[in-house]
Amino acid sequence: TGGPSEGSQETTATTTESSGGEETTAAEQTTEESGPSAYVGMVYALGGLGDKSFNDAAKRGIEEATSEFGVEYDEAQPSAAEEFPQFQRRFAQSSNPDYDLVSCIGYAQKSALAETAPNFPEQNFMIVDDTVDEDNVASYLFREEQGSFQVGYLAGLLTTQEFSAGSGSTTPDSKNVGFVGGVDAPLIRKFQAGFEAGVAHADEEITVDAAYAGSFSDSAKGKEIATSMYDNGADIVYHAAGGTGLGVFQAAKEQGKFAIGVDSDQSQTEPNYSDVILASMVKRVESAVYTSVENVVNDEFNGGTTTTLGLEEDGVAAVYGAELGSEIPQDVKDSLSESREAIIAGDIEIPTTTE
Amino acid sequence: MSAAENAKAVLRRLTAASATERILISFAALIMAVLVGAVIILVSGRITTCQTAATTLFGTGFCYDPVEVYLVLFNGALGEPFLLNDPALFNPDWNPLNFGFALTLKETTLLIFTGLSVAVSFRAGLFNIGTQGQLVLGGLATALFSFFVAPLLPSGLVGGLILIPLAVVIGALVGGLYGAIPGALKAYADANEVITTIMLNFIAAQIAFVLVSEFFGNPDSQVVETTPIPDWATLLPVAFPQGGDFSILALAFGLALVVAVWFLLEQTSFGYDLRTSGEQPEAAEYGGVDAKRTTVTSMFLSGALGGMGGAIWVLMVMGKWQAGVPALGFDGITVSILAGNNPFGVVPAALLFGTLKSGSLAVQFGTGVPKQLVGVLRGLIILFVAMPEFFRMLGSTIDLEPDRETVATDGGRLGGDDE
Amino acid sequence: MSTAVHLDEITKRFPGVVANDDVDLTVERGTVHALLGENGAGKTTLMNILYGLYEPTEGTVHVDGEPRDFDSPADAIDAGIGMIHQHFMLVDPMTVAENIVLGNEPRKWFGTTVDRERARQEVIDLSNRYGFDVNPDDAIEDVSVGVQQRVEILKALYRGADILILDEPTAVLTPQEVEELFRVFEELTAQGKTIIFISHKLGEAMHAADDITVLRNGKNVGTVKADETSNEELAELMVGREVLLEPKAEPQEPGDEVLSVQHLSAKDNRGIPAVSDVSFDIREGEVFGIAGVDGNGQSQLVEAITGLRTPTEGSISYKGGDITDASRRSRIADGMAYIPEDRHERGLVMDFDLVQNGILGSQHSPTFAADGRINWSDARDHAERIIDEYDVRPPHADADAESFSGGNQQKFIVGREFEREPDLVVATHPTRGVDIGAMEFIHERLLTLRAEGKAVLLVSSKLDEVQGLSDRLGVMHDGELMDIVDPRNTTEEEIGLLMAGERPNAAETDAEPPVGDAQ
Amino acid sequence: MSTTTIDRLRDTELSYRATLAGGALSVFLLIALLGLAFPSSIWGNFLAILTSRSTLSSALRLSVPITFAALGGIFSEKAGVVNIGLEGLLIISAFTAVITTAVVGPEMTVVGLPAIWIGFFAGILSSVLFSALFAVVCIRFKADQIIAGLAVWLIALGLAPFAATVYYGGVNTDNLGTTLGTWTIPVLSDIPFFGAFFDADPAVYMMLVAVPASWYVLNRTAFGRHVRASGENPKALDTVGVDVSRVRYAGVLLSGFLAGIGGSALSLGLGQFVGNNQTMVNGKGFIAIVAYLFGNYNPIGAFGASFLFAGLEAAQIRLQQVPGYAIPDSLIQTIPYVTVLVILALVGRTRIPEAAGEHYDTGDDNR
Ligand SMILES: Nc1ncnc2c1ncn2[C@@H]1O[C@H](COP(=O)(O)OP(=O)(O)OP(=O)(O)O)[C@@H](O)[C@H]1O
Ligand SMILES: Nc1ncnc2c1ncn2[C@@H]1O[C@H](COP(=O)(O)OP(=O)(O)OP(=O)(O)O)[C@@H](O)[C@H]1O
Ligand SMILES: [Mg+2]
Ligand SMILES: [Mg+2]
Repeated sequence: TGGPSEGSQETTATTTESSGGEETTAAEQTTEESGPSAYVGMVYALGGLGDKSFNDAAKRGIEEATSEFGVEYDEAQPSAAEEFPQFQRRFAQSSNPDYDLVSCIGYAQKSALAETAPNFPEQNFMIVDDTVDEDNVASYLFREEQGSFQVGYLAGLLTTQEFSAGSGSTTPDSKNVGFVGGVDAPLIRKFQAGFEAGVAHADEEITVDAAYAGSFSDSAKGKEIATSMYDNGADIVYHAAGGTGLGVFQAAKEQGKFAIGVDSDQSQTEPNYSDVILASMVKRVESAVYTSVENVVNDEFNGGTTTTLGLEEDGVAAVYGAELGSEIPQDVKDSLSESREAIIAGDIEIPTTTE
Repeated sequence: MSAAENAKAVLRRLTAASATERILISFAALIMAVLVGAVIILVSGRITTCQTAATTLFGTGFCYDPVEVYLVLFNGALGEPFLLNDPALFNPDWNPLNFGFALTLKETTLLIFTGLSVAVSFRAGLFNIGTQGQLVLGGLATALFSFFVAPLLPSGLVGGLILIPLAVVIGALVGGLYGAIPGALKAYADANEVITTIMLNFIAAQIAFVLVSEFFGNPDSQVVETTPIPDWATLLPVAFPQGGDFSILALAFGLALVVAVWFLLEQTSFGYDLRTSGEQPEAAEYGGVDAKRTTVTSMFLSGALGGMGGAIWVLMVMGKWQAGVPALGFDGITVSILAGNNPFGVVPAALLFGTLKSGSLAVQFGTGVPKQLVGVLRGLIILFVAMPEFFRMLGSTIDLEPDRETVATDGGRLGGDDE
Repeated sequence: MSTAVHLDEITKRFPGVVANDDVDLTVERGTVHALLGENGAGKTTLMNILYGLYEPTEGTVHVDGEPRDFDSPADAIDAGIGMIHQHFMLVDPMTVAENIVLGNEPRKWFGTTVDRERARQEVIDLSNRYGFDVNPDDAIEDVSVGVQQRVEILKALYRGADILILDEPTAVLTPQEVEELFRVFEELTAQGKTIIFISHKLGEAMHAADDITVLRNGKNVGTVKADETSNEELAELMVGREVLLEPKAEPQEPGDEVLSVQHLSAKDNRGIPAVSDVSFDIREGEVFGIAGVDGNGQSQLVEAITGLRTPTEGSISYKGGDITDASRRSRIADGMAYIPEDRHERGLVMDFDLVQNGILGSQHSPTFAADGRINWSDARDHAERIIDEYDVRPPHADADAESFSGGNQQKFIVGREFEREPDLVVATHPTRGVDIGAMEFIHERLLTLRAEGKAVLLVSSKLDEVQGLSDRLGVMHDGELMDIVDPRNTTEEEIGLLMAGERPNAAETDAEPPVGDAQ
Repeated sequence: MSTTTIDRLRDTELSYRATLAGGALSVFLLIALLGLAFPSSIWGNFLAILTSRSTLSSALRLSVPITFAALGGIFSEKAGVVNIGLEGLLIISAFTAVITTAVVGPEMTVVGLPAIWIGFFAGILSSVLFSALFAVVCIRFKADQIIAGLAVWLIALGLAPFAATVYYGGVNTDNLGTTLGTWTIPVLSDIPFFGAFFDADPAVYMMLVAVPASWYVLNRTAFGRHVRASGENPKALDTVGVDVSRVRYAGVLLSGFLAGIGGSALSLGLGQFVGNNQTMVNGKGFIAIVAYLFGNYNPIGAFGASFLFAGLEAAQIRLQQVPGYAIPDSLIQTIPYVTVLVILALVGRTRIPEAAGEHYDTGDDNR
């Protein structure tokens, strides 16, 4: 039952979720008397909304800002790299409304933004996952290797012991875990490197099977890869593959093994799989988005700076699964707390590239 | 035959003339596609949800208004010359050299190259699905060549004048050679070019990816891309706004190529050979055409045009090669089909699809209708273009059929087959 | 005797053409009835109407005295009519038995499955009953035309046909096969079947038919008893004037050697040897004829000579130079004209107009294309000249080749090739499917070229044609040149035997293996 | 022509199959030999991958959509209609299957049928409807089949992500949280290696039934004969009183039906439709065309070819995980395509049905 819902004024102007559908330009169609505190243009990464990790996290950020500061936003989901500059530019040059901030989600927008930003010196931009050296761009980076180390350590500790929870269980005699990457890019290698280091921190003998799907949206491939890893004796697979990762959860569920989510707390964004998601390496893209909007609203836009968010800033973290977290043995959790402190203290060196 | 009969015959031949008919059918196809598209817009306007109805028909509210969608599409592609919700109608700030229009012309320019590439092979009877792969590798060659040679040349206009033409030639050469592979496989191993070109598209994408990610990548980038070419060695926008990625020079070059390809096909012996082997390979061989060589040459030519498309994409749009090359080669197939494989037809066909593509972003922004709508429209246009019979039937019910005179039984027929 | 078929005032109009104009036709049961007429006279159309493929614009079809209204061939089949088309309607990759039962397959297992054993058996029974020699398991593409024709007849009989229509059944057969076919006719009529066959050959009609009906311009111009008429009467009925029936080449002294073929062998498209060790030569002012049943290597021989096929062995020299490996293009440039056997496939580009078709083969010649650019106005003049001189109708150079009738297409090809001012003309089946008027014209032109001192290689399956026009005549069988004879002093029967692979001097041919089922 | 001619023809046909089968077998033997000789080398790994049950079951799973689309393509093209739109049929059925399940509610059952199976049949239905459109356009309106097929592909490629965006706000659908699951046959599934055949997706079983069934229909039933005749010489069929258009419609609809199974199985095996770029179908329809040409229009051959591609893909995924193995993944991903090219270059053309791609007209415009 779609169509227009005239007269039902209880739906606030900025509520974009309604019965089964989303209206992408709701913000534009209803202008409230008071007017919003700011307009934000969101340009998402390839893979689009609905990945239940990266892009959806960014969307959560802007929604939080919306309810907190009364900003309004429009969004664009590019389907190819060539569309990045076009969307960035559309937001930047628009005068109706005049956007106060354009958020560029994902490293793939870097080169486009490096061209767009100098052309619109009056426009504020922010980018997540890479840096653009312009006065009107605020860059946000994450220490993914730190969070990945944590979930790697968790996986390493659990794979060698008898553990079963929800729909999954480990096979303590096989000493391997898996890593599924989206596209083989330096950023994703960073996840892999951190993960491998964390696993090794638990037990040097555990091997990590690693493979790349070549895409952030090929969940069928993700499922095949993860299945092959589980078949090979892995009992926990960590993915840094956006939408591709959904296939990893699927495989885990079918095989009765565990998976570790990424970017968002995926035991919550993917409740169907909360019985196999041990933990997630959250990367608080939402806080990057939220903070940047907050800065704009407060006239404190930090253009030209780079903000790096790690474990210490709570920009990345290993969060336990909503359903399985309580079953993870306390000593394992204690070990993770220790390693977290050690990383923050600089006692553990984590590589950012695989050799 | 009396004079009157003669005149009648000429008229009849004119109405049956394939060029006129083609244009009529293309227009009719466009209109039909727009109508069906409108229905789809209305239906999806009932599925989605919104606060206020965009339009109301038969007492039912719809979230999307098809008329508005098409107006916004067209308006957006031209860079908003009209103020749709304003009685003033014309936008006083409108400048023809604007971003939206640049986007349209950028797409048009690229599609001219790939459309020509496909048209040449189709005219030679070769179903070249491989323009995409030829474009990918041609573009990569251009990007690498420019990057490595640029430091050896004086920067600035002089360097650009030397480097850009050379880079385009390199792109053409690589695209041509890659196109010649399925040509040779067809000629000498009798391998179906539809299969081989599909396979070679996959292979080209992967090889280019590996080359760039393993050897020639930009070390400063997370993305699989080459290091950017210096600005002086790219096709910079002359009058159009920076960032619209459109260079009038590239369009002029494309149009010149249209004339050149037309001349080659229609006016030269080689073109005759090519068309003959396309229409009827047996007859071509009979007429002294070396079918194998013509197959390889035509595929080379087609690949070279595709490669040039890649070169222009690199030099005009990206300034580097980047993984995830847009599907310009596949779009070239639709352009060529709409153009009836005629080089001159490629220009309006490319303009149409260019308009659709650039307008699609405006549609998404202005109306909330997902931009994938344009993909549907494109398919519908091709579908209707494929069935001229449908329009003939429509036409004959409103009696557009020329009345035929009765001739003696051995008088043959006029006006070509009516298939 | 009762009437099997009566066509009553049949008229059939196509857009722009009246193919049949108020035609009456009566065929008695148990007789053989021949339909004669020029190309486009409406014979095929009339029979298609009887077979339910076309609906008559006006008029009624009566079968066994009853008016019938056929909506489709299925209705005609139900009424006991079977038709064997000019172009066989067989599915090449399927077997003989599969083709015969197509559409009426015997079934088993509740109709789900074709009962192949029963189908085979029924086919064997049927062919035994009529004394046909076919192997049910051969694929159609592997058997000779003669066998294919028998399969077509069996197909009709399998469906219970009482009335058989055959469209130009003898066009592709050897004299022996033709005899065999007529023997089958007798067998069939003896069993009460009725036969209607279409022909261009007067002699055949008089020999095999009881009655003969002649169509001209879509009208029935007369039905005569076969034993009460003459060649001359029939020819005049067909054309509406007197015609020269037998071409005659007056003896003439040949000049220098133009073409010499030595020990030539070649394979066909499937890689099977098709020409073996053929040698002959042709001189200026000489017509060298090649007779033989289609498919005995003539096509491959001609293709090797004209540069469309690479010989496996042997050599070809032309005007004193070796051209064995020369390209097709260079041979054309060197004055070799070629009327191909298949005008639809090779001779014309069907979607090109006559202006473009007029320069096929000359597209690189300096006459039409200096510096690689084609001079289209010269090309147009050229096409119009051919149209004019060779009486191509209608005279529209801008019309697509496809829109012309077969005969007019052929005239255009002949014109184009003769106008090359060739030194050698290779003409294969130059009059196939062409009506008597056009045939006469083409023969005349060939003889004019000969008189001008050109060399002519003439390949035809029409014996009277090659016999009448040639100065010397080679007969081919199974890829071999059986013999070269003097056509003026050799009888049709002797040539027929050579065509069938039998050398008059048996002692020499003992080594030859039996010919298998080619005949 | 003599009987030896026939033998030679059979020989060429045989040699085609023999080359394919022999080639595949000798490559396998070579790997086995090298693998056994140097078990710790890459060849050893390779052999282990090829002989693992995991690879086999993965290959079976991956071959499902390709095989079904290829079977569909065979019926259509054998009947004389070249269906280059298989890719589009896969896309539309994959999408419809998921969205229908979602609308019904993944946990619901309707008259005893779980929602996912309703989605499965809805997917098939959508593909059949699309192919009906294609059939009408090609048969009734005499459209150029290649162009119409491209149009079907383009329309589906636009429509599925479009509808997903309208409904979900993004080109991907939400995850259903449920899949077709696996059917395990007790005892048999415990057999080493080959047990993979008895512990598989329902769609794998369907495929194992559909392949021989298709072969049977084509070669042993009257309908199959009519299909073949309609593609080789429609006039021959018409003149014996069989309606060519009916046969062609049937062939095309059947291709829609089969491709629909493939598409539904693809998306429901995952519980989601992915609409990015080329969508989750990502060229499988085109690979299917290659597969049936490769298999020479024989359903079993087409399955063999699909299985080969799927097997190479499955092996590729596993090869990536072999540590210390330097060849880039993207290069490994080209293996299936390069293989096809090489084999095509060696064995050349397959015989396309004579009348495929041509319209059939009874010749009389009065009817
Ligand atoms: N389907 C058709 N549509 C239009 N005109 C046709 C059609 N079939 C035949 N004709 C025309 O009808 C006339 C009679 O053709 P038909 O094929 O019956 O001649 P025919 O006597 O069999 O000639 P031939 O000896 O060449 O076989 C010709 O002028 C032909 O152009
Ligand atoms: N659809 C049609 N409309 C009009 N005329 C047609 C049609 N189909 C065939 N004809 C005409 O019917 C005649 C016979 O056609 P057919 O295809 O049998 O040619 P052919 O057998 O090569 O010619 P010929 O019988 O002269 O050797 C030709 O004159 C052709 O122009
Ligand atoms: Mg006829
Ligand atoms: Mg004829």
